[in-house]
Formats: sequence, structure tokens, C-alpha cells
Amino acid sequence: MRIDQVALLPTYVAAATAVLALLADLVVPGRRGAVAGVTALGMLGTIATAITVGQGLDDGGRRTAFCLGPDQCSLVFDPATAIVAGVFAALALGALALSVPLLRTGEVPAGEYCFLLACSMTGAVVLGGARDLITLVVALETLTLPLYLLVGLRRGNRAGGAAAVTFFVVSVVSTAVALLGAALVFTATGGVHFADIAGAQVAPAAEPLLKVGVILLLTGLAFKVAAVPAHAWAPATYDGAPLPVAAYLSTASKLGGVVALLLVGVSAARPVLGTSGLTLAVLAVLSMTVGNLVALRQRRMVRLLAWSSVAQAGYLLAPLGALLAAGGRTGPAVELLVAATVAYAFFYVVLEFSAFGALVAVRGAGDGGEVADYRGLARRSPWLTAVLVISLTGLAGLPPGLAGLFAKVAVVRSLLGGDAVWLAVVVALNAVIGLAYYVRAAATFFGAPPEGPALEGAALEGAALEGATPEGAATDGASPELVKPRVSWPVAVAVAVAAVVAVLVGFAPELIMRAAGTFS
Amino acid sequence: MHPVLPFTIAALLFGIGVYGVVVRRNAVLLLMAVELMLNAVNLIFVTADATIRAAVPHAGQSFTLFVIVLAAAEVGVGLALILQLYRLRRSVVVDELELDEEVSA
Amino acid sequence: MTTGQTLLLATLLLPAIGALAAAGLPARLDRAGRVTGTVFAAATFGVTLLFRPPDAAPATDARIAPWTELDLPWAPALSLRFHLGIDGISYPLVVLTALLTMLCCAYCLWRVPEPGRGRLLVALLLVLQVGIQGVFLSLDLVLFFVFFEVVLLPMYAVIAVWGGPDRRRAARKFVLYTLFGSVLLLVGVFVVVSASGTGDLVALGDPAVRPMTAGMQLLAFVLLAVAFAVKSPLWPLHTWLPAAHTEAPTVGSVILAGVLLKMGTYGLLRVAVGVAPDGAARSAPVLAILATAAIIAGGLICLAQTELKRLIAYSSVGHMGFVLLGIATLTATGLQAALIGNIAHGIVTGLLFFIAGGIKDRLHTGELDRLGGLRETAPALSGVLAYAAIASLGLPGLAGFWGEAFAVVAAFERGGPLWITLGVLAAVGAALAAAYFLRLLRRVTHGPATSAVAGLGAHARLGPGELVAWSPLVVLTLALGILPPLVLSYSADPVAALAEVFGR
Amino acid sequence: MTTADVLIGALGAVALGSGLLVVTTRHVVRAGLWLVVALGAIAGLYLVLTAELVAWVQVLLYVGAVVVLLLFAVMLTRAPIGASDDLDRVRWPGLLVGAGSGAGLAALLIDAFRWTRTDLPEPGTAERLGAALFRTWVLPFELISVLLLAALVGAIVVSRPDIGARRRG
Amino acid sequence: MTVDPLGAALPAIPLALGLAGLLLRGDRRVPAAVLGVGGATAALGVAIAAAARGPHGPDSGHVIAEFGRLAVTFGTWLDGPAGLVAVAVAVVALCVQVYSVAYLHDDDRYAPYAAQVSLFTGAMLLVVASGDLIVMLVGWEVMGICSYLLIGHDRRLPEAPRAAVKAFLVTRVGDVGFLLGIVLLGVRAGSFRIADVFAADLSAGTVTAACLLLLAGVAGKSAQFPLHTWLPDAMAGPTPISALIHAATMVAAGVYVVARLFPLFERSAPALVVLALMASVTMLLGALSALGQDDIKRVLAWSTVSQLGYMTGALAVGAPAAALFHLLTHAAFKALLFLAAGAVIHAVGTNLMASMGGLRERMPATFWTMTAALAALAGVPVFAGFWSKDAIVEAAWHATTGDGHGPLPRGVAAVVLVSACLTVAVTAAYVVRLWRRTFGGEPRSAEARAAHEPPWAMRGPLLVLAVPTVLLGFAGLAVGFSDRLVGGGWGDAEGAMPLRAATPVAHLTWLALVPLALLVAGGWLAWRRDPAAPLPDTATTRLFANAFYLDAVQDALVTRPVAALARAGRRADERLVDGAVDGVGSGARGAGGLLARVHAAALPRATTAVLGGAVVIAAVVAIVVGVA
Repeated sequence: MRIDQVALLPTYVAAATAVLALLADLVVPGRRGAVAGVTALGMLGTIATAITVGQGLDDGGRRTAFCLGPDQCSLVFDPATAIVAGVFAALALGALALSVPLLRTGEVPAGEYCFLLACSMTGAVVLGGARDLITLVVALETLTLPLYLLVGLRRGNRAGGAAAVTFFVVSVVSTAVALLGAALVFTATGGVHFADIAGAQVAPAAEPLLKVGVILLLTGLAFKVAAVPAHAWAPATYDGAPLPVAAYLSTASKLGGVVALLLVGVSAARPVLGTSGLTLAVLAVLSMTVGNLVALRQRRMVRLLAWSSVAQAGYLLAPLGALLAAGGRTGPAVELLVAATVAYAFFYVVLEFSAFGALVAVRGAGDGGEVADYRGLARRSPWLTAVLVISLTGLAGLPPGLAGLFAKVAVVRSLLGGDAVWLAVVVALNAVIGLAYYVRAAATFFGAPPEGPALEGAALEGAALEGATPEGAATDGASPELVKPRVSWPVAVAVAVAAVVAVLVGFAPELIMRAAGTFS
Repeated sequence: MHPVLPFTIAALLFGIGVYGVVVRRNAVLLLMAVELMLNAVNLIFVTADATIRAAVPHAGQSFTLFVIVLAAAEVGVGLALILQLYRLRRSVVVDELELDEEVSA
Repeated sequence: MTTGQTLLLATLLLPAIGALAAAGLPARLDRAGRVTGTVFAAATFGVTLLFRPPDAAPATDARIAPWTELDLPWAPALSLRFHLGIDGISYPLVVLTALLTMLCCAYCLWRVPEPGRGRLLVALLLVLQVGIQGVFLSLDLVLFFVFFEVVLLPMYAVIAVWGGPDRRRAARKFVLYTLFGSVLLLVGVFVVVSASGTGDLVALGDPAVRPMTAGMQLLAFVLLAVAFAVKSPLWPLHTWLPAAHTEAPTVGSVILAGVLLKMGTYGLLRVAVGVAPDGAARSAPVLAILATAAIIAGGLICLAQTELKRLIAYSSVGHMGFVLLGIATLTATGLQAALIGNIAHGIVTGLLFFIAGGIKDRLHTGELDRLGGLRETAPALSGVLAYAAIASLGLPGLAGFWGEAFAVVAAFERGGPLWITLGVLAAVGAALAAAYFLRLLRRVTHGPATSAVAGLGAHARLGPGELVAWSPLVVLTLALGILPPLVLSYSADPVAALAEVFGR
Repeated sequence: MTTADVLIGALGAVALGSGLLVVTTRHVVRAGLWLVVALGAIAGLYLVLTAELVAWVQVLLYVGAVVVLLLFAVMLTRAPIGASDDLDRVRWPGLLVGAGSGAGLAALLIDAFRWTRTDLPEPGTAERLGAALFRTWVLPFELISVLLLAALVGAIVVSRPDIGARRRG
Repeated sequence: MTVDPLGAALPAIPLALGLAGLLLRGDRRVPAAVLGVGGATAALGVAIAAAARGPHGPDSGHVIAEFGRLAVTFGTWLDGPAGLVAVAVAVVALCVQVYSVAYLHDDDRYAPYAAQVSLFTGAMLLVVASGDLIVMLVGWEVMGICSYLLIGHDRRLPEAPRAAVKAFLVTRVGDVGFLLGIVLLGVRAGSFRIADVFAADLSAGTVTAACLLLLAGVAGKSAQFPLHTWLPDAMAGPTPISALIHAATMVAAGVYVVARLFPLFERSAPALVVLALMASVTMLLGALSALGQDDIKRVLAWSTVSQLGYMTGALAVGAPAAALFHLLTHAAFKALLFLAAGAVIHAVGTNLMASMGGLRERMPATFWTMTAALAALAGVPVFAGFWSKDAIVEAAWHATTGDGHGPLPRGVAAVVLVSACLTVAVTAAYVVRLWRRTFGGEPRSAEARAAHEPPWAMRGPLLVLAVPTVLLGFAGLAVGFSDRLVGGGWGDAEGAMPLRAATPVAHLTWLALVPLALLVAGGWLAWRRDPAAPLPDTATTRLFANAFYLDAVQDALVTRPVAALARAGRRADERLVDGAVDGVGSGARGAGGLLARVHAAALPRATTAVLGGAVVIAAVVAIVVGVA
């Protein structure tokens, strides 16, 4: 069997990045900047190769590797794969940039940190092209396993340690469930390649095995997107982890989960789309409702974002839930739904990342802190506030940032295209609950700092641009960790890029919609 | 050979593992229970391999091998994390890992 | 690009640029910022006045025949086109929006509510203008929805920052409740789009386009109608309104009552009725009954109100009831009545809220018990108040009359016991309006001056900002009362085209 | 009933019994030992099912490495050698979920296969399986090496506090 | 598309000047007076021109608004009655404007007052001249609001605002009916032009319904039972305003509109029956209430109610000519009465007759003019009132005997006749009482002793109005005048009133003796009593003084229930409707708290959730998609 090495290039580069990071750490010990720089270069290289290889594809064409038959491939490199790989690498790069303040503190060993991040990226890069269960599982684990360590890497940090164990335990348990599902699917169809599973003539006796297998597989994978019921780890882990890692978890790791769910729930489960549709619908409804309701009551910033991301997972899965409706299983409808899911994922990733990025810019190496700590932020750093507001309102699905709005539009549109009106209504109503806490958080930025009750109500950018009291009083009145932070340039760049992209795709949603169209 | 036997065994074993995961308080014991679950899965793979006509020869057994290696890696990392936790709080009782804080009424 | 298209773009771009300019200026140039904003608002108003209907009505069997349109692709994958257009139904509303925004900005030149930073307030007003005019101008369902959403957060900010003591709660209620409305709009829009394959209002109005099944139409209409009912607001979905109005700053109330609510009625007329006529025909009685209930309920509640702005807010509920009743009749008469009622309410209630703001600014209270004898100390103020109140209670010869009277006429035109009864009840509601407005006048202007009023002194006279902002509205109120063609002449043809669908 | 069936039944009984003890015993250390028994029995099952290589890997990797690791962990976490009563929390949820999953799964598989009989295929010897691995499963194999490297490095860096501390400053 | 210039100018001039006047500051007396008096003069000029030109058919009008098929046209129809009534209105308005200059000499809100009077006049003239129902409604309502503003003008009287609100609301309640009636006619006839409505063939049901609805409005404006309660309270307004309202504008409008639309009423017996009963009750009720008052202006107010009863009675018995005739004479002598009473009050400084008396020597001009007016009111021969009232009684007699116009059943006509005759007696009684209590005997207060004639600005109008008060009656003897009153002067223009006055409206027959006898009787009864003595406090007098307690009834049946309903509505809106909304909010919050508490637990709960969730979802989905 011939192996198209070109298809593997991005994977090689990614893996090489990991190794380079380790070597660099050995060669120039103590030079954090160097290590990070090398890793960053590697990641950039990954992006570049992904794009170039993607460009190299003649339209509609694809490169394959490790094939037994025409469709029995472990790896397929098509435009979608290229896009996913590029996005993953970009997110890893962004996370790295956000990590700079953390690395500066020396709380974490730079070399290992970069290495683990690169490993995770490698897994993610492969994930996009995986076309059989084994590769899928291994890739997912390669994506996830380094994250346990990244979460708990900070020395002597109790929260970090606890968070790491929580993450790990829930992860292995749900992995076990997913593997059980895989085993049942294999038992029923005798195939591990998606093509085989999708094309297998399943004996009526084995039909239930296949269905239950798919259900368990999806439920197990739901852990990756932190969907109810496999969601409880997210708040604890996000809050315990360093902010950059939390950012990576809530973007890259989630995106990985989405890709996996798409591959399994749609590509592989063709014969039993109804089953996977219903499963995903249940997961979606539970996730968005529970996530939004609990988020209403959060006091800590990161936990708020964590719960909101649980809800977002619900919106992510909602379009696939429409597969349960007969109207959603027709060819074009399925493409519509898949495209909507991917589009929402991209919109979400951009907004979520810029939100976390802004947090890092505000808090430096510290943790997210209480929501109340952000009062008066607008007065101190208007630009960061603007980014946060755009991201949060975007996640809520409202202007000024049109990205979030179009994300919701895409989801609802696909749902109605798939005859799942009720699901669309559930999504819509959840959006209302969601706005309640996003807007509350956004409003606190404009509130006066806790020590300045005299400024109660003095709000909005104005507060930032001039301040109702002399500037001195304002900063004195501020809670200490909010004294205007000196944002290190990588963070600044990362946030700026993310914000720009968020605004850009708001005005040109077609970019994302076209990218999403390449899937399935 | 009647495949139903090993299959049933695997099913029950999985159930036992699940029980263990739910009731055990000690992180290490919890991990052991997880191993039981994974072994149940492996058993299913192997039995299936021996029972049905797979599209790719020995796919089930290969899968099993990968799962075993994965499990090993996971255990390694997991134990490291558990030990770190122990260093930090002198306890490996998972009941002490709070998921979420009590909210203000 | 034709002149018309340039005008369309300018109508949306000018305020947007103005907003950026005003907000961009540093704090020490606050006044300059306000001036800039006002200039842009005035420019926009000027632009809107340049729209002219074509000399010859274009020969088309589509229900919507825009005077001029601009149709650019935006996001086909979301079935979203940047399709703007203006016709006789939207034109008066666009002008009204531009006018009120301009007046509010001008008002802010002299009076900036606490906590200051007027230029940002002006900027937000301009953003609101973009959203509202966008709603009136868009001929694409998805675009319509986008603009509909644009309005939410700026208004939230206006209330939550420059509002009264309980502003946060009011603002939250406003934004959540109206968002509830607009998410239903989102669903409704895509029910239509996925059912009929296009989001283009002109195409949807074209008999040639594959019409939706009756069931789909009903579903679509109900979703859309609820969405717009929240915005209008239609009893019993109105309770966000009083809170928002009571807490909002003067200019906020003016925009809110003057044009924001109109998005609901306009949407109902242009979108809900326009794209799902059968659904509309089937649910018209329900709509009419609710509208009449709103008229009566609004009147009764106003009779028992003790706070100035709250009372005016509830009177809006009643007036919008008349507008919705007019729409619900689905007759040319009713639709015309609804349109002119819309405009009249915008002008008169805008004026009322200006005055209420003026009173609250002076006396720092809106409680009727603490007011009284205003005509002794502030004859001009109380005079304008009386004028506005009288106009609002639908006195013939002033703007308010036509919409209300001819809503009743339309109901009688429909005939049948139900519609006749509704017409009678609506007329009774008009009498209630007289009752509560006279009660208001008696409490506020007549009688002996209360301590607060007596201590008014030099504040009693009208400030320059008030003179500038109020006089156009005063004039328009009378003009529209004497010359209804100011609105009706534009809307006659499109309304006739729309009513044709219902054979009326 | 073939000999295979008998063997399977016997080994299965052992596996289940010891597995049950793993999750119920009140001695932490014994739990580890019973786990060895269970895994060994399962290795036996693999052999009966003609998965030779898998069986050996099971013995080597699991019994040889994993369990040892686990036992080390037990020691390092100062687990009491004797019996301790606070190992479990309330049992009913575990019983419910465990029984539910086990029974449900069993029912599913039994219903799928009934009392069908199949002949054992040719054994999955090392060369056969190796061939499959290195022809078909090269990509996951490469990838898992990255995974193992990550696990190795990570485990070391996490469990050795001095790493990185050296770099501080 | 032509509009009769005279018809347009008639209301337009005073309205325009009135609006202009509103812009003046309150204390700019001179320009305000110029605008006010000028407006009235101009109106009078136009009115005279129109009357001189003779009846003029309806013009096609100018369309001012199109609602679907229905169009609103500004058109005029200056037929005979319109011209005459317009003149009367203008005369009274002019007198009032002039009189007010002096009467409000120290009022710093004179300017708006004068402007509002102009608007009031213009509105009335609009009603008179309009050839379109909607436009007529405009004038009708504007009049209402002007009455509200003017009655509430006086700041010294605490009851003024209340009276003003009452006046507007009571009439507005009636106007609901009026509006609905117009709408019904317009919708069924497809046009609001009066001529078109006449021409359209409307079903009897429609006509009856419309007429009854219109009657509601008429009852409100023309203070007919049961909507008459606002009129006496309206005395709180300045006296000239009372003159304006009672003589020429407000109250006249109702009667005039019925006369204008008589071709419709004629077709509907039920409507006329209702009108007749309304009239009978009103005239007697008003007279008896007048008998019980001590406030001079209230006596006059109740007398107006009663006289309006005569007019509507005349309409009911199918004699619009008589009604309009009485409308004109009444305009003259009632205006005079009020202005004279104003002079008296101006001099004595009180409304109460108890502290008057003996003014005969002190203010002779006022005495003589008022005497003439009172005589006219009572219907003493040769005075104007005698002729018009006689015409009405006669018409009622004809209707009773069955040779009258109109479809009114004879029985009902008899009721009108009887009540009219009785009212004559009662009227004589209270007129004599008022006359003697005010001018006769000795002064009963220091002010009365110091009273003197008013300034010329006030005395002039008295003398001017005295002329028609005495002479206008004889006009009724002229056939041409009578023809104009019934509107038929000019051949068969479209929608011309079918009536013809072959004979003059007023002519003496033996019938006149009956009222005369009653007149004398009533007068003699009142004469016997000592003018100085107040009324004995008996149940009857209390009943009269409180106007049969109808205010209390109205309060109990309408005002309080509505207020209670309003409070209930507000409570319901806040507790139920808004409560539900807030409930949803707090409910979501509560649910969030609940769920959050569920998650406030240790790690095992997460694993349990994963495993349990997997089992449950698998089971549920499997069952739903049907695995087995």
C-alpha cells in the first residue's frame, strides 16, 4: 500500500515541533524565551504546511495514506483536514502566546510545557484526518493526555493538582465508555474504518449492538466538548488550570471533540443516523439548559465562562441533533447541519479565545478571580474591555460583534432546514437565559471599582476614557490586581489578532461558512 | 466455542468496574476499577475478533493492543498526578476534590 | 450606483460614522462630540428628506414596489443579502426616526443626564438610529433580523447608564424581554426562509414565488407576530415597557416610544402580514381581540397610575392597541389608520416624554401627588403639556385622531358582531384615554401649586434645548392633524397593494 | 459444550470473582493483588480465544507494569496495610449503575449472539499481528509513540518537584 | 373639487386667529383682545354675508384624507338654518369677546382665554358650516376641549377644574356614541359627506342604530337627560363663558346637528320616540331644579337645560323649524341673561341671590334688559320666547292630534305636549322668583347696597342683545324666514330637507291661551311669596335643590365603579401579568441555584454522572429508536 507522505507533512512538522521543544530545552537550559520561540516557530510551520498542503490539493481532490482499499484509509487529507489542522495549530500557538506571563514567573518548566503543548497539537493535527476508530481514539488521547499534565504543571499549586486529577479521572472513565461503544460497534459491523462501518451489512440481530455502540461512543466523546452529563469536570478544571491552558481546553480540546463527534456521529454512523441524532439532541438540550441556568449563579469569572462553554457545547451539538428528524437525514440537510456545526464551532472558538485572551491580558499569570474584581475595568483598560464586551456579547449571540449573531443564525437556519423546529425554539429560548449572565458580567466592567461606591452608576466607556473622579483616586480605589497591567507583547498580539478576526468574521461570515462547507 | 460466554463475562466485568469506579473513595482503587472496565472492553474486542468476520484481519486484537498501551500510559500519568496531589494535600480521597463551590442562595 | 442607492447607504452610514466620531473624541471635548453627533444626525435627516417616489409607479405584480433599492450579496450561506429599499410604508417612519434622533441629539447639547459624558449618549443614539432605520429599510428578512438585534444593547446601555435609580433592573428586563421577542423572530424568519426558499421580501411578496403551505404560514405568522407583539408592545406582553420608560433618561424614552416600538408594528405589517397573509388572515381575530384588550387595559391602568412617565408609558400600550387593531382588520382603511397612528404616536408621545423629562428635571419627581398647579408657575410648560395630552387623547384636528377613529372605522368595515363589538370597545377606550389624560392635567397643571412646584422660580421658563427640540413636534402634531396626507399620500398605493391580497 | 467453553467458563469465573474482590475488599493492598489475578485470568481467556500476542502483552504490560505501578502508588500514598472501613462511600448508587450497565450490556450481547457456535480462527500470533500492526496501523502506532513520550516526560516532570525549580530565578 | 369660500372662511378665520392667540404670553392683553374681537367681528361679517346670500347647496368639497375606499372631504353646506345659526353664534361670540375685555380686566391669563373663545367660536361655526360628518366631528370635539379649558379657567374657584373635567368627560361619553354613529353612517353609505349619506339608501335598521348613537352625543352636548349633569356645574367658568356655552355654541350644537340630519331622524320612529321622552323629562326636570336653586347662575343654567328640552321636543314632534326658531330666540335672551347676571355678580360680588335684592334702583340698565330677557324666557307675549315656545307647543299639539310632520306616535307626542305645558308654569314660577329676589325688596348685603352699573364695555352688549330679545319673535311671522329655518328655500338641491313651511313658523291661534294661563298661574304662585325669604327646607325643595340627586346616582353608577375597575386593573397588571414575567426570571434563577447546588459536590459525582448518564441515555435513546 502506498503512503502519500505529503498528506503526513503537517503531522511530521507538529511532532518535530514537540521534539524540538524538548531538545531546545536541553540545549539552552533556562532560556525560556528561546524554547518558546522555537516551539512557536514549529507551530507556525505546522500552520504553514497545513495551508500549503491544503492549497496543493486540486479542488475536490484529497490525499490519502495507509489505505487498504479505496476508502479504507487511516488518514485522509482534504481541505477540511487542512482547515482543522491549521486552526488547531493556530490555537496552540495562541495558547503559547498567552502562556508567556506564566512562563515568566517560572512556576512551570518552560521546556516541558512547550513540549506537552506541541504533543497535544500533534494529536489534534492527526485528528482532523483520522478515518478509522483506532486512529481517532489514539489521536484524541494524544490531544488530551498532555492536557492533564499541563493543568497540573504549576508547582505547589493545590488547585492545579486537584483540577488535574479531576480532569484525569473523568477523562479515563468517559474514555472507557467511548471504547466500550467502539467495541460494540466493531462487534456489530466488524469494521474499524468509518467506511466499513458505514457500509456494513448489519445483521438484524446485531442492529441493537450497533445502535447502543454509537450511543455510548457519542456519550463518551461528549466529555471532550464538556457536554452534559460529562461536563462536571469543566468548571473545576478550567478554574484550577492556568488561564492559557483553560483557554486551550475550552477552544482546541472542544473543537477536537466536535470533530470527533462529527466523524463518528455522521461519517461512521450513516446507517443509524437517527440514533446518533437523538443522542446528540438529548446531549444538546441538556447541555445548553443546564449550562445556562447554572452559569446564572456563578461568581468566579472562569467558572462563569466554563459553564457558559457547557451551554455553548449544547449549541454546538444542536444542529446534529436535527438528524433525528426524518427531514434532517436527507443528503443536503445533513450537509447543512454539519456545516452549521462546524461554522458555529469556528465562530465560538474565535470568540472564546479572545475572551480568555483578554482575561490573561488583564490578570497576567494570575487566575480568573471573581467577577466583581473586574468592576471599573473599563476605566482602566478600555481596549481590553472592548474586546471582552465584544467576545461576551458575541457568545451571547448579539451585536456589536456580529460573529456571535451569525453563529446563532447559522444554527437556527440549519435546524429549520432540518425540520427540527422545536430544537430551534429551545436554542432560541436558551439564548435569552444566556444573555442574562453575559450582560451581567459585561456590565460589571463598567461598574465603579468596589472601593468607590461614590461612583456607583458612573459607567460605560466614559468611565474608562475620563473617569468621574481624578485618575489617581480611581486607581487607588481599584482592587490591587486591577491596577493597569503591563501586557506582554505576545499576549497583546494574540488578543489583538483574535479580536480582529472576531470582528472580521462578523462582517464577512461567508469566510467561515465557506470553510465550514468543505466538511462532510 | 460459544461467543456468548466471553461476551457475558466481559459485560459483567464491565459492570463490576463501573461499581468500583462509583463506590471507591481512594483514587488508586478507583484507577484499578477503571482498569477492570478497560479489560472488559478488550475482552469484547478479542472475542469479537474471534467471532465475526472483520473487514480487516485481526483488527480487534490490534485495537486491544492499542487500548492496553493507552491504558498503561494513562495509568502512568494518572499515578503521577495522584502522587502529586498526595504531596500537596496528604490524601488521595477523591471525595475531597470539590467540583464546584456552593452558590449564594 | 444611482442617487437613490447612494441616499440609502448614506442614511445608514452617516449616523454610523457620526457615532464613531462622537465616541472617539476625548473627554475634554465632550461638547464638541455632542455637536459632531448632532451635525451628523441633522445631515441624516436632510438625506432622508431627499427621497422621492418615482413619477410613474413601476409595473410589477409584487406587493412591494420600492422607490429605489440596493441589493448586494452578503452571506449567501446564511441566505443573507444586503438588500435595502424604501417605499411609501417605510418612508414616513425613516423620516420620523431621523427627526427624533436629531432632536434628541440637539436636546443633549443643552441637557445631559447624570452621569454626564453626553457624547457617548449621543453616539449610542446614533447607533440606535442605524439599527432602527436599518429595520425600516431592509428588504431582506435576515438583514431585517440583524438590524432588529442591533438595537438591543445600545438601548440597554442608555437605560442602564443614564437612567433613574432603578435603572439596572429596568434595563435587564428590557433587554431580556425584547431578546425573547427577537429570538422568536429569528426562528420565524428561518421558518419562512426554509419553507419558501428565499428571504427576499420583494420576492416573497410576489405571487409568482412558491407560496408556503397554510400550516407553515400559520406557524410563521404566529412566531413573527409574537416577536413583534413583544416589541410593539401588545398586551399582555407589555410589562417591560413601563419599567424601561420610567427609568430611561428623557432622550431614551423619546426614542423608545417614538420609534423603537414602531419596529414592532412595522414588522407586523411589512414582514408578518407581508410574508404570511393566510396565516395573518387566520389569526387576525385573536390579534384584534388582544389589541382591543390592550386599549381597554391600558386606559384603565392609566386611570390608576400615580407616576407621570409610567402613565405615559401605559398610554402607549393603549395607542399601540389602536395601531394593532388597525393592522388586524387587514383592510386598506385599517392599515392606513395603523400607519398614520404609528407616526402620530411617535410624534405626540415623543413630545409627551420630552415634557415629562422636562418636568422631572425641574422637580426631581414624577409623582402626581407631589405635582400640581404647574400652570401657575410655569405656564409655558403646562401649556405644552396640555397640548400634547390633548393631542394624545385623540382630539380631532390633532395628529392622534386619525389613527384611532379610523381603526374603529376599519373594524366597522369588517362588519360582523365580533368586529363591531371590538370597534365599540375601542371607541370606549378612546373615552378612557380622555379620562386619564384630563386626570393627569388636573393633577399636574390645575389646582394650587405644591411646595415643589411653587419653588420653581427661574427654572420655570423653557430652556433653549427644549424650545429647539419641542417646537418641531408641536408643529407636526397640528400639521398631521390637519393634513393627514403628509403620511397617507405616500402609503396609499403600497397599502392598497397589500390589502388586495385579502380582497379588501 | 466444548473444552473451550469449559475453559472460558472457568477462567471467566475466576476473572469475575477476583474482579469483584478488587472492588469490594477492605484491604487496599489486597485489591491490587486480586487485580493481578483478574488480569491474569483475562490473559488466559485471550489465550483460549487464540489471541496469543495480546495475552502476552497483557501479562507483560498489565501484570508486569501497570499493577506494579499501582502497588507502588498504594505504598507511596501510605495506604494502611490492614483493613480499613472508609474505602467505600454509600453503595446503592454504585450497585444501581453497575448492575444497570452490566446487566444491560449482558442482555444486549446475549440477545445478539444467543447460543450460536463459532469455530476459533487461526491464532493471532506475534508475526500475524505484527504484520497487521505495521502494515495497517502504522499511523496510530507512530502517534502512540508520541503519546508515550509525552506521558513519560510528563510523569517525570510532575512527580519530580525539583525539575523547573532548578530553573527558577 | 370646489369649496364654498364663505363656508370655508366662516370657521377658518376665528380658528386661525385663535391658534395665533395661543402663542401670546398670558398678559399681552391688547393684541389678545384685538385678535379675539377681530376674529369674532370677521366671523360675524362672513356669517351675515352668507345669510344675505341665501341658502347655498352642499359643495363637492376638497378631499383631505383617503383611508382605503373612504374619503374625508372638507366641504361646506350653508343651507338656510346654517346661515341663521351662524349669525347668532357670531353675534353672541362678539358680545362675549367685548364683554370679556372688561370682565377679565385683571386676569393675567386673558390672552389664552380670548384665544380659546375664538377657537370655541370657530369650532361651533365648523359644526354649523361643515358638509362632512368627520369634519363636523372635528368641530364638535374641539368645542368640547375648549369648553373644558374655559370652564377650568378660573383659578380662584377650587371646584373649577373638577367642573371642567366633568363637562368634558360627560360630553365625551356621549361622543363615543356620536363617533360610532358617524362611523356607521359613513361605512354603510361609503362616504362621510352629509349629502351622500342622505342620498344613500340605508336600511331602516342602520338608520335607527345610527340615529340612536348620534342621540347619545346630542344628549351629551345639549345637556339632555341623563347626560345633563355637567351643565349646572359648568357655572364654575367665567360668566361670559357660561353665556357662550348656553346661548350659541356648545349646547346649541346638539340641537342644530339633529336639525341638520333631520332627514335621517325622520326615517326612524324609534329614534324620535327616544328623543321625545328625553326631551319631556329634560324640560320638566330642568325647570323644577331651577326652582330649587339660590345661586343666580345655577337658576339660569337649569333654565337652559329646560329650554333645550323644548328644542329637542320640537325636533321629536317633527318641527325642526320651531326648534331652530327657539334656538335663535333662546340664544338671544339667554346670552343677555348671563351677561346681565354677570353684571349683577360683578357688582354684588356673589352668585347668591340671598345677598342681593333691591338692585332695581342701583343698576337700572341691567334691570330693564334683564327683565326683558326674563320675560322672553318665561314666554310673556310679544317677547321673543313667547313666539318660539308657542310654535313648539303648537307643533306638539299637531303631532298629538296626528296632523303633524314626522312619524312620532301620537301618544308620545302627547307626553311632550303635557310636559311642555307644565314646564311653562314652573318656568314662570322660577323666573318671577329670580326677578323679585334679585331686584325687588331691600338690599340684603353691603355689596348689594353699594352696587352700581358696570362699565360700558359690559353694558353695551346688554343693550345690543336686548334688541333681538324683544323683537326676534316677530321674524317668525315672516314666511321667508320660516322657509330658511326648515332649510328648503331653494328648489331641490340634492339632499334638500323635504319639509316645506307653507305657513310661517309662528302664528297665533287659540292654543296659545293654554300656556298663557299656566304662565300666569305659575307666576302668581311665586309672586305671593316674600322674595327675601329663602326656600322652606322641605324634602321637595331639597329634591329640587339637588336636581333629583342625579349627580349622586351618576357617581354611584359610573364614576366609582370605573375607578374601582381601574385600581383592580392596575393591581392585576402588576401582580399577575408582570408577576408572571418576574416569576419566570426568578424561577430560572432558582433553578440555576438548584442545579448549582447539585454540582457543589465532590469528584465522584462527576464520574457517577458520566456512567449513570451513559446508562440512562443509552436506555432512553435505545427505547425511543426501538432497539429491541
